[in-house]
Amino acid sequence: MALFTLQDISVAYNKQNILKDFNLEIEKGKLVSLLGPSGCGKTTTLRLIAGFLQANEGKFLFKEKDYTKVPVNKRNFGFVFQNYALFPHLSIFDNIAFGLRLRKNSKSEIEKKVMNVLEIVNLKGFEKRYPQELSGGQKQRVAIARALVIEPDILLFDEPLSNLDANLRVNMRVEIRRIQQELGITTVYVSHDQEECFSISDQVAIMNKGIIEQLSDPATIYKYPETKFVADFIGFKNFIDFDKRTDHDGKIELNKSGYSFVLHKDPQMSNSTGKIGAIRPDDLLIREKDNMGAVQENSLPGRVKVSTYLGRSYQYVVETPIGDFTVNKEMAESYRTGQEIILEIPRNQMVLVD
Amino acid sequence: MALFTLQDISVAYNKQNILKDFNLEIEKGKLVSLLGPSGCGKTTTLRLIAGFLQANEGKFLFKEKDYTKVPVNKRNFGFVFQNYALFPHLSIFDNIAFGLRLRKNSKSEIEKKVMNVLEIVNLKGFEKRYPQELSGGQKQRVAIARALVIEPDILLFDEPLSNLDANLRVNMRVEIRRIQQELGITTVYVSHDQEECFSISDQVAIMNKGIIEQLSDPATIYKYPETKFVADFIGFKNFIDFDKRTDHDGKIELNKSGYSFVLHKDPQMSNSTGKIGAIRPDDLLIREKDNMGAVQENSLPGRVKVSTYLGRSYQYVVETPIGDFTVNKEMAESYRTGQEIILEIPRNQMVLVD
Amino acid sequence: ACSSKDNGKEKPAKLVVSTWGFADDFFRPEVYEPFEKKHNVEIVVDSGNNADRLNKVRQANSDVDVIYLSDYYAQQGIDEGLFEKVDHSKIPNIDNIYDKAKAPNGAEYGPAYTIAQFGIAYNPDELSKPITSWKDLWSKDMAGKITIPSITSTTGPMFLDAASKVSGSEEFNEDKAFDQMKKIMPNAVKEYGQTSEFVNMFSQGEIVAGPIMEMYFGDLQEAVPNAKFISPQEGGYAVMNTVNIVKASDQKELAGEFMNYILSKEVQGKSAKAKVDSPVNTEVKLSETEAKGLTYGDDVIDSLRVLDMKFVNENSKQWIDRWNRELTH
Amino acid sequence: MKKRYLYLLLLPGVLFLTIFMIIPILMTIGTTFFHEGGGFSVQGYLDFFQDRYFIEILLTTLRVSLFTTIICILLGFPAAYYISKLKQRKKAIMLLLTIFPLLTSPVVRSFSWMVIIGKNGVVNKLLMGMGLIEKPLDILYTPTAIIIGLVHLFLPLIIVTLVGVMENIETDLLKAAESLGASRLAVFSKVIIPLSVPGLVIGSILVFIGSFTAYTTPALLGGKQRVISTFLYQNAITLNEWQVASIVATIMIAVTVLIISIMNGLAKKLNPKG
Amino acid sequence: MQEKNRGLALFTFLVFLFLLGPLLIISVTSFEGGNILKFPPEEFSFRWYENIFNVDMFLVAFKTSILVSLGGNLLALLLGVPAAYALSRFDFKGKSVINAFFVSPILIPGIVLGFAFLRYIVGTYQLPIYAALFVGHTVIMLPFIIRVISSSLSNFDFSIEEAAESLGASKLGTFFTVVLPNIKSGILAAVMIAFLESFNNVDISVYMTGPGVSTFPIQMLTYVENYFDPTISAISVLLMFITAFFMFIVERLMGLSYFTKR
Ligand SMILES: Nc1ncnc2c1ncn2[C@@H]1O[C@H](COP(=O)(O)OP(=O)(O)OP(=O)(O)O)[C@@H](O)[C@H]1O
Ligand SMILES: Nc1ncnc2c1ncn2[C@@H]1O[C@H](COP(=O)(O)OP(=O)(O)OP(=O)(O)O)[C@@H](O)[C@H]1O
Ligand SMILES: NCCCCNCCCN
Ligand SMILES: [Mg+2]
Ligand SMILES: [Mg+2]
Repeated sequence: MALFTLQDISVAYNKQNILKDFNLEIEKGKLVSLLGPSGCGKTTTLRLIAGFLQANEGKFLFKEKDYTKVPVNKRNFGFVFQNYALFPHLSIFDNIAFGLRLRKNSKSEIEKKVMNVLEIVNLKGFEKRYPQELSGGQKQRVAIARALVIEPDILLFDEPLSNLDANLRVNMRVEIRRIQQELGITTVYVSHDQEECFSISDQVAIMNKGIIEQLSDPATIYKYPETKFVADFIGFKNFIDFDKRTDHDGKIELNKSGYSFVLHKDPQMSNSTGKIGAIRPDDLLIREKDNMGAVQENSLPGRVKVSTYLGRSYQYVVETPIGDFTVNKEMAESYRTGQEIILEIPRNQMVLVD
Repeated sequence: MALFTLQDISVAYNKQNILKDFNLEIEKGKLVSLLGPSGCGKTTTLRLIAGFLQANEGKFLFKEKDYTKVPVNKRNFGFVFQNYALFPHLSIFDNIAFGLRLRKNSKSEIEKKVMNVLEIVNLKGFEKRYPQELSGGQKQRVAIARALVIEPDILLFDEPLSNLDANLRVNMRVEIRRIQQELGITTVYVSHDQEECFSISDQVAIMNKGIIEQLSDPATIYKYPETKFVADFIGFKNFIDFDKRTDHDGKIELNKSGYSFVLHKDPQMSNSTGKIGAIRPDDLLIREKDNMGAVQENSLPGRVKVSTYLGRSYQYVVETPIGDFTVNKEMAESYRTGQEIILEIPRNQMVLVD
Repeated sequence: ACSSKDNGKEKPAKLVVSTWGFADDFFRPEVYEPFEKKHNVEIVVDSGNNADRLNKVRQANSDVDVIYLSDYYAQQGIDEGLFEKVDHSKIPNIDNIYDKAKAPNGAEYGPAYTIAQFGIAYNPDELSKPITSWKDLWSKDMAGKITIPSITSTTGPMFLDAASKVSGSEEFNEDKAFDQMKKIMPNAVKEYGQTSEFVNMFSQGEIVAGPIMEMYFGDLQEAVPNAKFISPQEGGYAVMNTVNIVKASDQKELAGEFMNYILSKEVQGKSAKAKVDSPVNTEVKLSETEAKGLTYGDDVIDSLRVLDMKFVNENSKQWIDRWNRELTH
Repeated sequence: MKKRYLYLLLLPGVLFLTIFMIIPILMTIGTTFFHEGGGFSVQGYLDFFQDRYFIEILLTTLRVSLFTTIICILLGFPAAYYISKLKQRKKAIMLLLTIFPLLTSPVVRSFSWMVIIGKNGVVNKLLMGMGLIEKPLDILYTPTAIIIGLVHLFLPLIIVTLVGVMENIETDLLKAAESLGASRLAVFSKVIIPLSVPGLVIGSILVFIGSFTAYTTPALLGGKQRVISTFLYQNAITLNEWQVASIVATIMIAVTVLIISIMNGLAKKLNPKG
Repeated sequence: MQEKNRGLALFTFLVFLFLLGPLLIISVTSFEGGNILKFPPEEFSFRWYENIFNVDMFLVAFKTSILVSLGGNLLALLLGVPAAYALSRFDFKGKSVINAFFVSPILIPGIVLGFAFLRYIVGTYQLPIYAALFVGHTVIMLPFIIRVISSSLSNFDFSIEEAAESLGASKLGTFFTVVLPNIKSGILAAVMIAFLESFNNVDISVYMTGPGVSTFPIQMLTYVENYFDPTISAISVLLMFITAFFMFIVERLMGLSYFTKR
């Protein structure tokens, strides 16, 4: 049963629709991420749930009660702001204790809880400082601590880790997830970091221009994007707009400009009727041109146009008769710009989207 | 020749040293990233270069001239702020045009340049809005545009992309790099995103508690971290504090609690004398336990303790006789929690650090 | 007050007159301009209340030549040696004014150019019987219905003297006066510092009676047409406004001329007819309507009591102190 | 560098005030510590503090000023907050309306209060008309009337000052507080008030000092009750007793300094970073 | 405004009723036909408005007051804005002392301040009366300018100042282009309060007026000491109109938003 529901919500600023007919249902104890391009309405959705914003249309239900007009402070939802919004006049301790004091916790309880959460966000020893005396990442952690400590019914995170380094980010997200699960706090999480979203979430909603394009568990989204937008967004950088699609038993045959490709027909993909093929740079195979005249099945001749170092791997832009492809390849073998190569699309790595 | 140099810089807040004997030299046209944990002094370094902050000790040289006391506005350095710092009373257009107007550009020139940079940051059509009417990511892009448009001598970026989604992030970083290289603008770039730093930089400086632990080109840092801190920071999550190290011709033998390991001796690694082994989760190999009694060379028996889905791969925490290891493995085969497995450290993937 | 002689061309001399700023629209055309023409002098006015203007003269850096003050403040200036002695023989018009007006602060100093009566005004519609005496203000019926002048205002000491009278003492008796004052305090809603307060309170019905100068009675009638002004049977008081020449003046001759001029029948008549000031020049004759609202006629003037300002000035500090301590709680 | 700017910015003001105010005032106050003969003495002050009458009017004045200040804050703060949240145009109009009363002469203003709270005033007529009271209430010519008049006089000051401060409070901070469970009242008391402290302090100081030294309003609306400025005025203007006046003034200054430091102390508690 | 603010709106309305109600009464009394300030009025006329212009000293004093209040305001801004800025922007030793120093003119009872001015500025320094008036008014305006502006700077985000500097704006340029526009209403508040403080001032002006030089409120006081007619009501109404008209002009030229932060 859904803990809360956004029903046919529309929100507009200056008559411009930001969210339209927006629907979202979240079950108790789940963590749902909102993922989408800048300006697509993620923050707006969070603010709506928090009650900072009134929808022009639609309803917000919480525990099946109409919460549309319940004031913010009656909601007991924690919010972690994109720009921290720490109280400049309060010390770190008092910032975090703010909600507890309003809840009339005893002094010793407050002390204990604040210290505990400071430990979690790795800021022990900072309690006497003021927000102005912290670095960006430190502020962000205080903002998280402040929302966590009140053990809210719903936790709303707006890019809570955007200013942290990779290590801290991983630690923090593990902590957030742990606390969230331990306390069973239903959570909506906005982040632009896909790995973060995937690793932390029970469900991921991919948003685009004020609507949810796909809402599924991370593995499904990762593997089976349903639209071109979603595919593109989660890293299927290469698209082939096939001329023809022929469904066979267990496999699909696809054609483009005389080249033909074969795909495994995955049971989960069976609904898809699209004929745009999408594949990740990591999943494309690249190999030196073998001097055979003909190109094998699912393969294309190509030439390295650009090569970029990415740390873990090299990224190549490869020119082929049916368009440019981006390919990532672990460092070991490196190709020169201009080099002729063969590009292969593995049978089970391409998805078809609308 | 260095375009600018930080010489023996010390900075302190309330008598607490933030930077100490800090040295950094950057060549003209280069892009150098500062990478380091939250609170290590990255922003402080940028502010120092920009001139917002006066060092307690040390010198700042620009084009070999002492710039230590040159006022901010005489420096012609662009700064992209971590918290954007947009002018709330000016429209987006005027925010971006601000620097151009000071440079007495003609009206038509300003119009052209602003529109051009708006195009680059993907915000055409927003020029009449005010900062309060933008999403976090949109604000961030305006901040970037504002700094770029004046074609500064040095560009200073403080986590300029932290609030953008992955796609936009990649696009923006490519744009930043392109403009930076086209115009030959020397750039210092702070980000907590390693991939971003590695892909965009000529050199990466890894900072820790106010000092630079290692400054090299991205590939070197990636492959040959020199200290345990750097190794840990860039993803060598697994450390083995070996009991014994024996250097042979072309290889190194290492022992820990009765298990022995052999490493290729890489020429670039020859200076290292450390006996802490470091290896990335991605580089560890994991396989089902073959029912052979003895364990092979460079291998360890282990048991899956935790398993996490990461989108692209699964992450396992593996318990072994010499400690826990974190291992990433592409999805294909997945191991159950509790399963007995074999862990292998490939000969050429481990580095030795101090 | 110095005549400036720049530009070669001789500019008219300047005479600075310090006055209340009352009826400027009358004085300028009717009084100052004729004098200016006749003596080729420019009259510059410094306006303000008695205390403020006197203070500026005290600080000795004002250009004032002639100063109008009530007798109470004039006495202070005299005691502090701020004013020039006046040779009455050089002011021939002095001979034509009431004796009372000739030397309110002693024969060596400036005369009063006008005398006003301090009496009682009341609203008969709100009272069961008419007021005839200072004593009536002490009546129980008056509880919370009157105002009295503040001790620091010009008429304050006069009212204190009236209290002494009411107490039954023939001569002024300070202790009795204050005891009597204590008895009137329940009747007074407040003390007034400016006559405008009296007028406002009266017209809004906050008070129904109180001691006030006759020259303001016309204003009271505007608000309360049935209002009555009476000279109390014990006698009203003479409020005298004086002119003096400032010691630091460098235009003493001209100042003397001016003093004589404003006592002239011509000027006195004009200001009486304009109902600006009651005349002191006995040659001025007024019809009954012309005299209405003015303090006019030998009988009236004779009946008025005059306080010895020297005595007042010597005691005012103590009176104010006692007033504050004994009456204002 | 920073130092140089600092001096450059502060120096003109400091010099100006020193020459045209501090020196004249110090010389004036200085005279209160000397006998007529010339020796140093604090006798003048001792006399004052042994005088029950003086202490009493000092306390009365303090009471009136404190009440005025508190009422101004209670009325002005919420109103300022409301105004600061309005859209630009409405806000500008409200600010304008706020300052209008300051343009009226104190004399007419007190006349209008007489019309409102006087014996035959609007309030009494209304209350008697409704049968709530039999006899008119005595408000005019009491300390209450002084307070009403002073509040009317100084409320605009505090509103205008507070709006200036409140405008710069980020709205996200208020939202953050709400999301942590703060009611409107709690947001008000725990976030808005502390962040408005700088404006509140200066506003209260202006009101307090204004009330403490006010002359015309107590003189016109108050009854027989003396306030300290009446006392000062009598000595200075009527009696030309500048020595006494300067002593009273010095005491008034000392009292205000004391009150201000208490207020500043309270402010530090509310917002240590203000 | 949302409904939750209704209580606050009502409260504000009542506060404004309190502030403006008396003004209504004053306005009504100004049209009284008789010679006495009265409420409720009995006849209707404009004669007291005409009267204002017939009284010479009002016109002269009004000009003096405007000149002194505006000029003094300008000087106070020149001296005070830099100081206010320094006091909010920088932390330095002795800041609280300097703060106290700048408010000191309002700590001193006006009569005493005026007297001290008369003795030393007019007396010892021998400044002409006009100049003394000007200086004295600047002194009393300065604390308002400094304190009101620095309190409005207290929540100011100074990082935008750094942004402007990094874009090439000089310190002064930064101040004018990014600081000032964001504290406009604070400045406006300061200017208004200071102006009114000076324009309405009696205690100080009373000592610093002399032959031919007087200020408007002094003339008004002088007037009410001698007349009881509604002229000052009419003056008050007229002043309000002048203010409203001035604001209207500004609104026409630059929009009312000129007075507030965006
Ligand atoms: N005004 C201040 N007073 C005291 N300490 C400060 C102040 N500003 C920064 N610090 C401290 O200085 C250290 C370095 O801060 P800096 O902002 O340079 O960190 P950073 O590397 O940019 O971190 P992040 O990635 O979190 O932004 C931090 O520990 C911070 O707490
Ligand atoms: N006050 C406002 N007035 C007008 N438009 C606004 C306002 N606030 C937000 N918007 C617009 O609404 C859209 C959605 O904004 P929102 O903040 O929800 O985006 P977001 O998904 O959180 O983006 P980001 O990842 O960049 O933070 C954006 O296009 C933004 O420009
Ligand atoms: N704050 C002092 C106001 C001075 C007003 N003068 C009143 C004159 C009374 N005679
Ligand atoms: Mg957002
Ligand atoms: Mg930082």
